[in-house]
Amino acid sequence: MNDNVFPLGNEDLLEAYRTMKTIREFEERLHVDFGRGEIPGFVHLYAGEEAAATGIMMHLNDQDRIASTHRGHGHCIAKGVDINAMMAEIYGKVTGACRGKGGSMHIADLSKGMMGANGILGAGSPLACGAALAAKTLGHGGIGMSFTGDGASNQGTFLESLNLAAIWNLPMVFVVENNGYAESTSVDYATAVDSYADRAAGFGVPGVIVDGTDFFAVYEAAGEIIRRAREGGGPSLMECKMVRFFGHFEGDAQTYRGAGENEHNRANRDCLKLFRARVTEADVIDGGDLDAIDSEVLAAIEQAVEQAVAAPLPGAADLTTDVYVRY
Amino acid sequence: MNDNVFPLGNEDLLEAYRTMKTIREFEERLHVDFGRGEIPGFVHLYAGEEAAATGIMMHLNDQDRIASTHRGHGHCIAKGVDINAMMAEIYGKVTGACRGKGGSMHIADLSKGMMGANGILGAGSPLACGAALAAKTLGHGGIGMSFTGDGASNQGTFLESLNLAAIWNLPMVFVVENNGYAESTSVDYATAVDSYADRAAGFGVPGVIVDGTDFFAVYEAAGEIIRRAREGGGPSLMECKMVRFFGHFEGDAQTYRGAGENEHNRANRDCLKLFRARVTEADVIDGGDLDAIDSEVLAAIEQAVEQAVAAPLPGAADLTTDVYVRY
Amino acid sequence: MARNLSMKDAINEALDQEMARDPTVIVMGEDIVGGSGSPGEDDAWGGVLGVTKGLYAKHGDRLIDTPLSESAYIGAAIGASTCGLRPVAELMFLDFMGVCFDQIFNQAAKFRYMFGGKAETPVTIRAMVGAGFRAAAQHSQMLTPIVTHIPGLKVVCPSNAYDAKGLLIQSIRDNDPVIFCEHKNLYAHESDVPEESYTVPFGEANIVREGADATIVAYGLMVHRASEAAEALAKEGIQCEIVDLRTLSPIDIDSVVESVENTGRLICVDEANPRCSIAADVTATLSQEAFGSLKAAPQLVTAPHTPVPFSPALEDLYIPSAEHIVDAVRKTMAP
Amino acid sequence: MARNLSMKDAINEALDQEMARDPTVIVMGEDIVGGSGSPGEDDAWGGVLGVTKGLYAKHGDRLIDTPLSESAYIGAAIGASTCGLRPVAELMFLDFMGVCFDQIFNQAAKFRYMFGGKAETPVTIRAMVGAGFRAAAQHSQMLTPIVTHIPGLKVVCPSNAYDAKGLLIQSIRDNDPVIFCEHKNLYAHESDVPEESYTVPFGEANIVREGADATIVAYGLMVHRASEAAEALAKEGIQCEIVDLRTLSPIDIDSVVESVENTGRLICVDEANPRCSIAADVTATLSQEAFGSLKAAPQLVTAPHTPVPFSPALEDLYIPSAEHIVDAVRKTMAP
Ligand SMILES: Cc1ncc(C[n+]2csc(CCOP(=O)(O)OP(=O)(O)O)c2C)c(N)n1
Ligand SMILES: Cc1ncc(C[n+]2csc(CCOP(=O)(O)OP(=O)(O)O)c2C)c(N)n1
Ligand SMILES: [Mg+2]
Ligand SMILES: [Mg+2]
Repeated sequence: MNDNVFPLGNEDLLEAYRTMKTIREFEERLHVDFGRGEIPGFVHLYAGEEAAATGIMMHLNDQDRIASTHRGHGHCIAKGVDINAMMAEIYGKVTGACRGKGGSMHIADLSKGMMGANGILGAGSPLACGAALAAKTLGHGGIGMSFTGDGASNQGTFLESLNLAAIWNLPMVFVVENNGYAESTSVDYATAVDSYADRAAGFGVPGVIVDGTDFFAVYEAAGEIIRRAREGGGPSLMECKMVRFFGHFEGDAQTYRGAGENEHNRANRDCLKLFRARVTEADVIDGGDLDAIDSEVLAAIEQAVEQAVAAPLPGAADLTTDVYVRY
Repeated sequence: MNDNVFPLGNEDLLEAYRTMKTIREFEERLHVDFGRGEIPGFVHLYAGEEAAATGIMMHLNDQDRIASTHRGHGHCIAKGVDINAMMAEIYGKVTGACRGKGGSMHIADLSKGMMGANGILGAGSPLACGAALAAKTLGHGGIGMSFTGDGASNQGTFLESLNLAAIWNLPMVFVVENNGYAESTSVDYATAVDSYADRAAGFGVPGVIVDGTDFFAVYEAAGEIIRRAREGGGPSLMECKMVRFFGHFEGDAQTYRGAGENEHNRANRDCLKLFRARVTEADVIDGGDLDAIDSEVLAAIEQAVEQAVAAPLPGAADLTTDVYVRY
Repeated sequence: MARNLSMKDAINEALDQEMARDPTVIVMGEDIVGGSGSPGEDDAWGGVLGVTKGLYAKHGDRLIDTPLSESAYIGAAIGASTCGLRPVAELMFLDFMGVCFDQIFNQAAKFRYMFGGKAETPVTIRAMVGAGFRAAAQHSQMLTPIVTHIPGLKVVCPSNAYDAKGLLIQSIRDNDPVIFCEHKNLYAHESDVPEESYTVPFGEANIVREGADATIVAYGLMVHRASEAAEALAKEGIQCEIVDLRTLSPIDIDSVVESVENTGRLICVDEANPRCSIAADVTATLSQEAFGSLKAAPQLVTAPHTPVPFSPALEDLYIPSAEHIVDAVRKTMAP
Repeated sequence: MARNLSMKDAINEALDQEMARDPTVIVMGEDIVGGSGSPGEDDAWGGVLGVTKGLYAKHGDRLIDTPLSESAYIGAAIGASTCGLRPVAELMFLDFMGVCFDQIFNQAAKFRYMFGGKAETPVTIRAMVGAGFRAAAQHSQMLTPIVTHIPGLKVVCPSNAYDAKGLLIQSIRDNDPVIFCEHKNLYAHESDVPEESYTVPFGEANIVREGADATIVAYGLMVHRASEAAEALAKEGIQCEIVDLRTLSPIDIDSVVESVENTGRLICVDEANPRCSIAADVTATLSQEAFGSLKAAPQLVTAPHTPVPFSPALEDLYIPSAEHIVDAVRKTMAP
């Protein structure tokens, strides 16, 4: 093995790989189980985008709060939400992270700083600004972070939030996950500019663009803007150019894609493959260690599914609880 | 008299002056009458900002549609709405432009392309995009135009509209009337950037900044972007830096202003004085002709007030009409 | 000629026929064409559930994909409607109205009144409503009471394909703003639908079943639950009359009054949450207008005062069921 | 010690005392300090009608002026409330909720349920409501029915200074999201208000007048119209009981039922538009729950199904008056 030339130690590299792999296998498994009719509702898979959630979230702690999107599984896993609770939630079980009331689009775990996936596009940005405001007011050093897709970044809520974070100098990071599509609509149709980073500049928020399939690029760029936010340097925007491997939601025939697009992405823009190549070719991590993680992850996912399947459904008494703290 | 060195003929210059003066005297009179308790409700005066409405609207015809703001009297007058109908409306009379149902904040005259003043900040921008879309679809060569203040330009509706107009390449003009304040809040507090024109660029909408107290600067800049919009060149934003002479609304003690600020503005940034000086000093227009307009305008306003005061109030039968075309 | 058509296809046909008939009709929304700017097929989606599929091929640029900016494009549709177009804007899920509600309730709804009768706003806003799709709290609501509350709006919610086609054509031709609510769990529901164009007028309820013992008022999916309940009760000899409101604003209260004058019993069924609901609205109006005819306390059958839960196990309990309705009818029959 | 205080001052005092008591209480809104970034006085406005005047001097940076971006700052208040703060966000006029409604009804209202009971959202949204200010269609609405419809929200609307103070303190301490509605035409209304801090609990109506002949249910400004009406009717020997709901969600239906059990007559007064209104809600619930006690058809007294007109001549006709209420009571007394 060579000396570690990366900005993370070996253990962190393995941890990063484990997180990315967990997200990937979680999603691949959901894809299969959804296809079998075992999962109800709208399910949006994060596969292909793992490097972004992982590279960013490695800089965060439980005080830091993120507001996620409809495509939230990756953010949850990277932020430390228990995959058993997630899986049970997606299966609609009472043992789920939200006791079966939220489902895929609403997984939250405030104890981990995960403020919730969100079915309303762009809604998370103001909420995360609130987290940033709370962090600033309470002085605990945490930050707020919101995720929006290339589509959601055209929502007024997101755009207003850029301005709010700028003028209040909030410890806030806006992550734009640009996977090229909002449902079937191309980012080239929905915007007249090349970059969301430039757009942010018009609000006084500095922006940076990174290759979201490159874990290391994400990790380094995120580290800098998160540090700046933490130190009182104000908000930033980070646009991650990335690809999603599956359809918009499960069931999408993806006829809006170019021929061979998915195959090309899987072959050339797979963040996991790229990561593995980088760390093994540099001879820092042994491929066998990664293989071992692969098996562990698969086993963990299998267990999560088994537990979810076996878990009880919520019952009639659960229907009307949890509306208010007290009414 | 010298040769006319201006981009408008003498008649147009006199017309421009008449429009600006009509707005000014309309507002000065409302200020007095409001103070006397004769006018109900919220009244936002446009005095000080006349050069913007006038310099822009001289390029428009009745096919062109504008969506105005809460501070709409100037836009109305410059767009050709009858001042008698406006005054009666503000007095809440059945002879008013909206039969007394709208009041100052909702004056509209679709036959003149005036889509309405608006009590909701930023709401006009999407509506004007709709007018631009209609013009484009029907191919009649008209344009859509929205006005927003420096405050309202932080609303999501306005920001989303920039993007919409850009990607649909609409014949649309966004006018930002930057008078330095949103109610009592300074533009320096509410934004972290110097210019709304830069912000527009982040959406692919070219922007230009003009001195909104300089009729000629407004007239020329507006002419160019309106021509471009009409010819299919897409939307633009024009930011007019300007001053309002009165409080935010009538009754505002203006304690947020710096000492002597109003006096300074009246002395040095009065668009009417500046216009008069320009055209008389160039020896193109005779001061006496302007004086004559002054008297005519005052007489017209006096008449409008007299008619408004004498006009009948709406009655019980009017309360429930005009909700639907047919119900 | 009538064929069996799903509500989804009936809506598609209504749009198609109106676009063919009137060049000022345009249709816009997120992914209603689908694939705009993308390298793949034209018309790749035709709407998130395929309702507008195929229209782009026939009507081209009058179908417009929008960016993810409901305030901007719903507002643009409203603005355009005051300028000579008849836009049909799709708000995908009515649950999304929170990001563009101002354009709907302070702009479209109020123009005519605020401008003293001098504006017409012939815009139709199509949106999916209702639960049962396992789409959870933000994609499953029945927000009809909120839009019905607003003066200036018209609110439509068909229960079947025939009504959907006729009511949508009426909505498009109507000169007032219409919120057209499509229950996502009725898209597949089929009924006989004439090929030719026709309208179903607003403010005329449909008596979908006659009966002398109790009046059940419902709309949308609940009409079918009411029918199941009536079927079950008929076996016991209790004959229910079912009034399908079809439009919630205007509302055909006369038909309800007439029915209650015969039956003396009223059960209002609403998939919405209970507070200030359509069920409450109808019950209150009837209690005031037909008090003398009521032989028993009117009954409300609604969703509980909770958001829509995700888990199918809970969602099935959330949506008013035929059993709930049967119970409510029984209550009105108790001595 | 109690002093005579206006509702405006009572609200100011409630904010002041809660900010002094609890460092996690922050107050934000447009111009609630006023003059931010401006060359003039600090605290130049203290809110558009001066309700928060003077608080900045006492509590400094915990009062935060916002840009004109309701979605962003109302959303931020909501987000912050899940992170250890107790924000009070001012939405100036409730009519503006259209630009930020999603944050209120899909976010704040639903977190707790969607997250399986694992979130608390102790945010208070203060906003002006109601007509009579000659502020026209977009600044005068009584949108209480819309927020009351939404599960997960609490809705408060005080009719006097005493209740305003106690209910606002309760709202701030409450762990659920509260929409606190301040009738702009009651700001100047005075009543006895204790200096010390106190709470008025939610879900407890106030019987502001006792009477055996008819029950008038009202809230906000309408409580005063109801009192005028009751005064007039008392002269004819008709004794009305007036139930001031104080909070619309939760709602104290038990008190209304109890009252109607005594009087047998119900008149619901609501400044809101009629469809799916609070008046309809209460009438429907009572018709179901207390049908046997009703001696006459319940009566609804509401604004008409129109936007709020500008002209004072029309606005005065729009707002339910004491005469309307008297007429409605008379209808319930007719043989
Ligand atoms: C306010 C709102 N509008 C529309 C939708 C429907 N919708 C869900 S996902 C989606 C596309 C999102 O695209 P993007 O933001 O790029 O995220 P991605 O799905 O690519 O991760 C749309 C239009 C929604 N959920 N919320
Ligand atoms: C959506 C909305 N938020 C807030 C208000 C209250 N309000 C009315 S005017 C105003 C300030 C407007 O400032 P600006 O846009 O700069 O226009 P100006 O008054 O300076 O012309 C505010 C906050 C409103 N009418 N609508
Ligand atoms: Mg995307
Ligand atoms: Mg301004």
